[in-house]
Amino acid sequence: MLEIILKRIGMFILVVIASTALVFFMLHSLPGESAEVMAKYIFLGNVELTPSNEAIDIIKEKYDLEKPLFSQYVTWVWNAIHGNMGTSYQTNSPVTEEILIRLPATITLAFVSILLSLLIGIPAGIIAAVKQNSFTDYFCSTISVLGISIPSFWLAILLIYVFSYTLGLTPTMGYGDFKSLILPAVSLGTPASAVIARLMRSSMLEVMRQDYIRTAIGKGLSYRMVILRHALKNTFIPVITIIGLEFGHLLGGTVIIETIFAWPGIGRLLITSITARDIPVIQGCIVFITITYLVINFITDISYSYLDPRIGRSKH
Amino acid sequence: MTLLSIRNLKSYFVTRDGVVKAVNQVSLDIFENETLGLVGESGCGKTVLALSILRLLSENTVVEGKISFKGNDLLRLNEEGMRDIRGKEIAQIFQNPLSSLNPVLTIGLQVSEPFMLHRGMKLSDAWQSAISMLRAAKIPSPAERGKEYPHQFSGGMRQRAMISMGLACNPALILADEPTKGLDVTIQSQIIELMRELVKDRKASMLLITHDLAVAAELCDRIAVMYSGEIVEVSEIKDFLSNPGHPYCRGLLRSLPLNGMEPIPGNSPSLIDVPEGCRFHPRCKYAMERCRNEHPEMYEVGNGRKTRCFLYA
Amino acid sequence: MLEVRDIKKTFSKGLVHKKYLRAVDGISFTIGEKETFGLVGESGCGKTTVGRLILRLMEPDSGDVVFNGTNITGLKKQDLRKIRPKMQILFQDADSSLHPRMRIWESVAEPLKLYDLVPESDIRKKVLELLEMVGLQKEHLNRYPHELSGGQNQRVVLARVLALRPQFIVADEPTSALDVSVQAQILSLMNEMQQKYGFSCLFISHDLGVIRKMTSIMGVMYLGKLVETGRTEDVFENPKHPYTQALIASGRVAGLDNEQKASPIEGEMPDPMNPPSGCKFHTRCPQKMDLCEKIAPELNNVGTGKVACHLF
Amino acid sequence: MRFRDIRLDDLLRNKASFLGLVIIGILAFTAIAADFIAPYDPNKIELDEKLKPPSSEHIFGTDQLGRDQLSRVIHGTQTTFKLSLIIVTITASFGVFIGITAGYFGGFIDEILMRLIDVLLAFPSIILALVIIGSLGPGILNTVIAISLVGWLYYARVARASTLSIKEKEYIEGARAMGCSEMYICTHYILPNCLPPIIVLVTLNMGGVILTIASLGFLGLGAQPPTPEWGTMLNEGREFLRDCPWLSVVPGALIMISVLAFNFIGDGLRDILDPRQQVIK
Amino acid sequence: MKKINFTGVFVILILAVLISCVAFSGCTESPDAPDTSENNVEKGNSDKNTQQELIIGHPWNLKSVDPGLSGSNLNNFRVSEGLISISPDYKLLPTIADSWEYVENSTWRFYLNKNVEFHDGSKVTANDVKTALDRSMKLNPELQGRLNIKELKVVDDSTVDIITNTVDASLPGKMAYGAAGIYKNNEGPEGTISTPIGTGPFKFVSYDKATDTLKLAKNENYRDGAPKLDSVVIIFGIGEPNTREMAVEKGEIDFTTEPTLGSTKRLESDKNLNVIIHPLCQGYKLKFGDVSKAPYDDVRVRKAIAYAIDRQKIVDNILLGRAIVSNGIGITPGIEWRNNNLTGYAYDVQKAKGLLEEAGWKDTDGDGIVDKEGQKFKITLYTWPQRPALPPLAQATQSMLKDIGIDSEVRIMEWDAISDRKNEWGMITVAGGDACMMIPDPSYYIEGNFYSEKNDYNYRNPNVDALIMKGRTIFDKEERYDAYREVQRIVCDEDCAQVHIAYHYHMVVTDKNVKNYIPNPAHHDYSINKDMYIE
Repeated sequence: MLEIILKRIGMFILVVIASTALVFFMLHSLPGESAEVMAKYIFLGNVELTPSNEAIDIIKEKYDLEKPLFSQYVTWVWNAIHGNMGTSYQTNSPVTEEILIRLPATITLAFVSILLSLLIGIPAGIIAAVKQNSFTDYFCSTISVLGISIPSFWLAILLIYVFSYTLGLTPTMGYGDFKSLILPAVSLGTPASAVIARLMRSSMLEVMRQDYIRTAIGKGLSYRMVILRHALKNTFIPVITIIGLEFGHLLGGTVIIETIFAWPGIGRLLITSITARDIPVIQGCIVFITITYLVINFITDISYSYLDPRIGRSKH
Repeated sequence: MTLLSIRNLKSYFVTRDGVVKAVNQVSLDIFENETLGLVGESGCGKTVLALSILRLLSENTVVEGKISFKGNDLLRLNEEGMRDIRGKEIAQIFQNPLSSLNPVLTIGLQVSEPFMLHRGMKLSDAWQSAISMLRAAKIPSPAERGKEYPHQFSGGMRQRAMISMGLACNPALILADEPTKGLDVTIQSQIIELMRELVKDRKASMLLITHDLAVAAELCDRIAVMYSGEIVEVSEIKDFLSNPGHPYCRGLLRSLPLNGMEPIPGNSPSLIDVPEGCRFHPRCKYAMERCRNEHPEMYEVGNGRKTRCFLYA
Repeated sequence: MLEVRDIKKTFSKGLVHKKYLRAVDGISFTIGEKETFGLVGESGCGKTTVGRLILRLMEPDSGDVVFNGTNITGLKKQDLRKIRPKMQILFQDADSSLHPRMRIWESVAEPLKLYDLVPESDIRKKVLELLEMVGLQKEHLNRYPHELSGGQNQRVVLARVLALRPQFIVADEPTSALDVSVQAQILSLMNEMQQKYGFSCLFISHDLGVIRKMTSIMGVMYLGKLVETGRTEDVFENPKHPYTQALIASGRVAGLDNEQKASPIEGEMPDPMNPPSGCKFHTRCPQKMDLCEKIAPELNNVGTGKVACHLF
Repeated sequence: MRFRDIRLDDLLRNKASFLGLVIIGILAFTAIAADFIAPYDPNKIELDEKLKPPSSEHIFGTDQLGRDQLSRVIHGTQTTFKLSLIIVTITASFGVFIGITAGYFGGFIDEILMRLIDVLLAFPSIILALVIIGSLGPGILNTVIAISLVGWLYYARVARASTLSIKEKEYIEGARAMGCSEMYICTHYILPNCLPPIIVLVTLNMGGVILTIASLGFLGLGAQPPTPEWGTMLNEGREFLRDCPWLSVVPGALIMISVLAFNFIGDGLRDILDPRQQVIK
Repeated sequence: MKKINFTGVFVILILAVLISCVAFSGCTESPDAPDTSENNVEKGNSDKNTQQELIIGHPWNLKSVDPGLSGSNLNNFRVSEGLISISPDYKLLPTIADSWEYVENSTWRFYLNKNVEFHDGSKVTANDVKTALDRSMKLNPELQGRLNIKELKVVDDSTVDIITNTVDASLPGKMAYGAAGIYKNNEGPEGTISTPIGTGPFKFVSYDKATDTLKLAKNENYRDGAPKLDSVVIIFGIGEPNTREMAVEKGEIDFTTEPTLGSTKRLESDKNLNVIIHPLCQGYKLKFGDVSKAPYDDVRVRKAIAYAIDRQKIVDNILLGRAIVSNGIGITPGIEWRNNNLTGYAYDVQKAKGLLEEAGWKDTDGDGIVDKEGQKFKITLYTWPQRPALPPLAQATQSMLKDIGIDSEVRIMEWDAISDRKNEWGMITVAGGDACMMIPDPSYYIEGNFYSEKNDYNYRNPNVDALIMKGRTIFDKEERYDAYREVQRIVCDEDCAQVHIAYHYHMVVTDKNVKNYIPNPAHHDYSINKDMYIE
């Protein structure tokens, strides 16, 4: 277990360094002078105006923008190691606070979406596999291919149109109660549940043609017991990785979905920060996403060693 | 006493290349307290025959005929009745124990399952029985090893576990499908020894499927030879070894390295496109005109021996 | 013709906690002109690795392989390439020994093209000639390997190998995946070809019957070491090493005499990652002595052959 | 597993992939012949004709600048197909090259490359694409760059995995024993044999790429107006979602249908390569 | 095969999802998050509706409640006020200051209204004014430049002197700037203000950063009488116009602005809504990249482009009733200092072609594109995506320029990326949101767009510069305005420095029960007022 943790932490540091460096240098290569853009957002609140030179100079001085990029980045890393992620250019408050304040919204959305996708995807995949080539199978499979083919933003728009606008069942936007969570979670969870259902089905079919399933039937187990006791655990092994990956995709999806539903989470923060070039916040969001990745991977690894006794003893 | 009697069994399945007639009009008896060897080259339909008995074939396989076991026709039994027979009355020992054991369950649990199912034991009791079963299969320190997973076992140990799982409920009939395949010679002889001990001691019958005549010679009382989906010869093992009847059996024995390694010309026909007449005639040096057109029956040769060849007609 | 001197190969596994596996632990033997040397042993004893090391498909850690007076262990890539066609290999699984997307004639033509052995226009003719020689017909030319049976594929591989006119062939369990009747076909074909082309051969197998039939001298391997070598008939008639005895005892089954024999040796091969001290066979040896646990025996001349056992 | 070849008739036999092939066939034809079959110039602005609902004159109606929606959709097919083909070609060839190199030669470079790929795959690709486009500016070329920068990872992974398994095959050793150079083995032995899973991935990836192009277009970061592109059209039509739903429904449905078709084909191909046997019951 | 009741399992699982969703959303619901659904219930049930609460959906983010950083927002939502404010008819309104006068030496003197109180009950003193403005200018150096203030001096408790850097006739107008609000300096230890205290009719109650929601309550003690609304909730950051629009239609919010372009008619016909469309001091225009270089150094080319634009068609079909045709430069009709006698450029393709030909641009190779000295007239139209009308506007411009033989390509990119491309040959920016009145004074717009030192497209005209200097330094209003009107004539009719297309009309959608909203064109983009109420 210790080895897994160390490996994960190593991975985490690598991801953080790679992605923040990438973002840092890319954002600084944006057209237009960073200081000018920042001055617009900080002092003018309107991109279409031009800030004065004094304002730009003040920004440059305040945020050390005259220094070489590399040393700026090193400074950022140094501060981040000491728990100081910097302050947001836009709001002047600490990045950590900016992110923590929006964390519950995103976590709620992501958690409910993944839960939804698991609770729909897993049974749907199992049923489709168990009743292979039946109507149920075709139905589930078709729905899940549809699910991965539908653009989530389009789905979101259609859902709002149908459920909020036409039927008036759910609010069109906002954050707070359960009702407002439904549509964003469904738009975000649909592709994920489709992916999980498909993988679950093929994994189940794969498992069901293994020799040990024949052994189990040969022992006299009922079909249901074969599935529950012998097949399910094996089926989950390949699905676990996908669930981890899907969570990452889901976080990416929040960017669009949060904007459409005016959901006050990290995704929306990231989008506004990218346009405002609020680099400390962008970096913070990326560190946050990486931490989430770390946690998810850790959970994945633990589930692996729980499900598959072969892992942990031997490599791969 | 006949324990299991197979009459006119046919197992066909459809693939994208055509209909595979894996088992064609096979009739076979297994007597109580005997080991019957079923030998033949790979792809001749031996495994399908065994799977047909326990109805373990996939749904797209057509199985026809009659398999009576203790008065029941297994092919007409309902699913529940079948479950009572599987593992309790008729057990299987498969080849390739690594893939035949569930990788995520402990050996002990997998061996306990038949006890829980057919003896109605609780897990703790079943576990104890499983451990003693493993001990009987000569697995060292079975109490500890029972908690291990298949990948922690060596090939020979896995096969021992498979055997103890198969024999758990003292079945009347064991279907052993190539139990020594893929094992080293020294381990092979250990396993053969073990099976002889366990099976004979329990007075169970066994259908031993193998492509290795030596293994059959070692374990069997009688032998049935399959060629291209058909039984071509059934005989006592001693008679068979000393004086095989069917030209194919003669060729088979002669092609053994120590018997001169004299090859049978040609290849086994595919099960999709079987030759007219006697299926062996294209490779047979005794082939007559009749063999090309007519399909031979099983002819009694004497001493309980039957051969599917016009030479004995 | 071919001399193998004390070759060793160790595999390592794992990055942090390195584990070492001594697959081949100092093996020496020689093979004469047109001679077939049999190498027998259980799976995991390193016999396949020996074959690969001789052909330098793997780089040995130490030791030499001298082929026709050239020490090929130190050869550079270009020089090795000149020797390559002279030394060829037959694999256990014929189906996967052929490029699955190449038609049969392409596979056989490949070595001819690679070394420009035959003018471009004659290639097809030459291919057909080779295929007919190994018992295949014109109709097989345009097939793919998966459309042929295992025996037929092994014939194709043989044709492909023979196209290069090798002087030495490593046959790595060439028939263990085949049925007995087909095995007999392939083995007699090999004998026939050896007569015709006069190559020498390292024949690797776990099947004692085949070894006895195919080889004139043989070696028995156990956990990376040779425990006994000698003329094949002598070894079979009078096995000296307890392991050889056990092997032959188990293998006598193949002699089809249906009489009860002494019970087989106990135990299994130890984990090669963690081999026993001293004589590696001592864990299973019915004639084990205290000495065996401490000191590994050397391969000494005993009678006509050599044995590595403290009993001698 | 025995080697299996992808055969067209197998694909046609599968109902779903047959449907997929038909759809892609129609769309590909539309893309190629866009200039001939589009009834109007897709960029011809007729402000007086704006926002006309579907009629016999304009089957899918007109957009806010009075352009014929059908013609735009037809030309959008061309844009989308062209872009995704370019992206897939770039990513597949680069990814396969990297994957085979890493897999075949192994060692330190392999380790580094695979860790790098793990790292990049860990990160939500749409966010990376956003940051990349954010810094390069929106546009078709930058869409291609942003998607390609992330897209090759999957190919490299799959190619490496198949290379690793192919590398163990005896015919590779046979080729080496025969004296084939490493380069020859990579191009003549490894490459053709790791193609089947790559082909499946290409088909499935086509769908994914179409979706990403559309997402970027929807965010206003992809192809820029007046270029007809489905995602961009959807973005433009969003302003008129409820009054002129055909502006968002038609491109959205087309995105879905084409992704669906590619998925159908991909699934069919995968089934052929790895035919699922019937479950034992 | 034995049938398994998977359907049952499925139903149970779905139930489990729902239950856990409810449970989870329950735990994350923060106590002070606005409960929109509850509000719906209240509004649906009018008997219960004793509380007057207005819920506003706002497109942008608030970012901060520190009045030093987001003064305009607090000003628009009437929490803070400036010394002066702007009336809906563009007049300066005495607010915290009763009156003001120019003293001498760049010094303006402001006399404060003695009745103005902060929300905490304390009187506003000259010291408070100085502190607040000094703090705002320190936090936002841009503001200092914009206000042109050198120093503030407290004369007595209710008199403040403001000394400008240069003689500045426009300073009173600048004091109406949203960021120049007056507030109580109750800085926390970190130098930020978390509970702003202003003087306006609404008091700050709370700001929930997580949901970007600001809550205000009425100021019972407001000097002109308490507002009718009890509370105002502003939900910031609803960037999607569709979302805002549907939210107001479904009654989730009472008030929002700028719904989608296509929605005007439908919203107007919705009986549950009030739609108010009013002019805003903003407009759409084409801006040449560099008028000192070819091809735009020739005024005939600039005029040709101006004639080529069919403004009426654009207003009718693209801006969809949210604009009116511009016949001059960007100063919105109705503003005092506007020159109402400009000739402008009526749509005339023939004239445009003629002008191009005069300038030497002819189609010599018959491909429909004019050329001169071997160079084709091929340009790029840049615009940005944030304003939904701009991309179609650019495309329409493209098609209209095509009619006079100018080939153009539309590129949509971030504003900053566009400003990097100023030097590109023949670039034109299709601009929107061009504000003519951030402060109620002509100097803001005229100087920024046409003064040599300040404009960014190399427009140089000494006469214009002289007139602008005149406007800065004389204090007679009519005389000033005349100078600025002359500038307008020169830049529009003579020089055609920019091509103005249309004036922007702003749209506010409210629930039909929201009454008394008075649009204020000078505000960006709207402001609430104290007399609003819910019926």
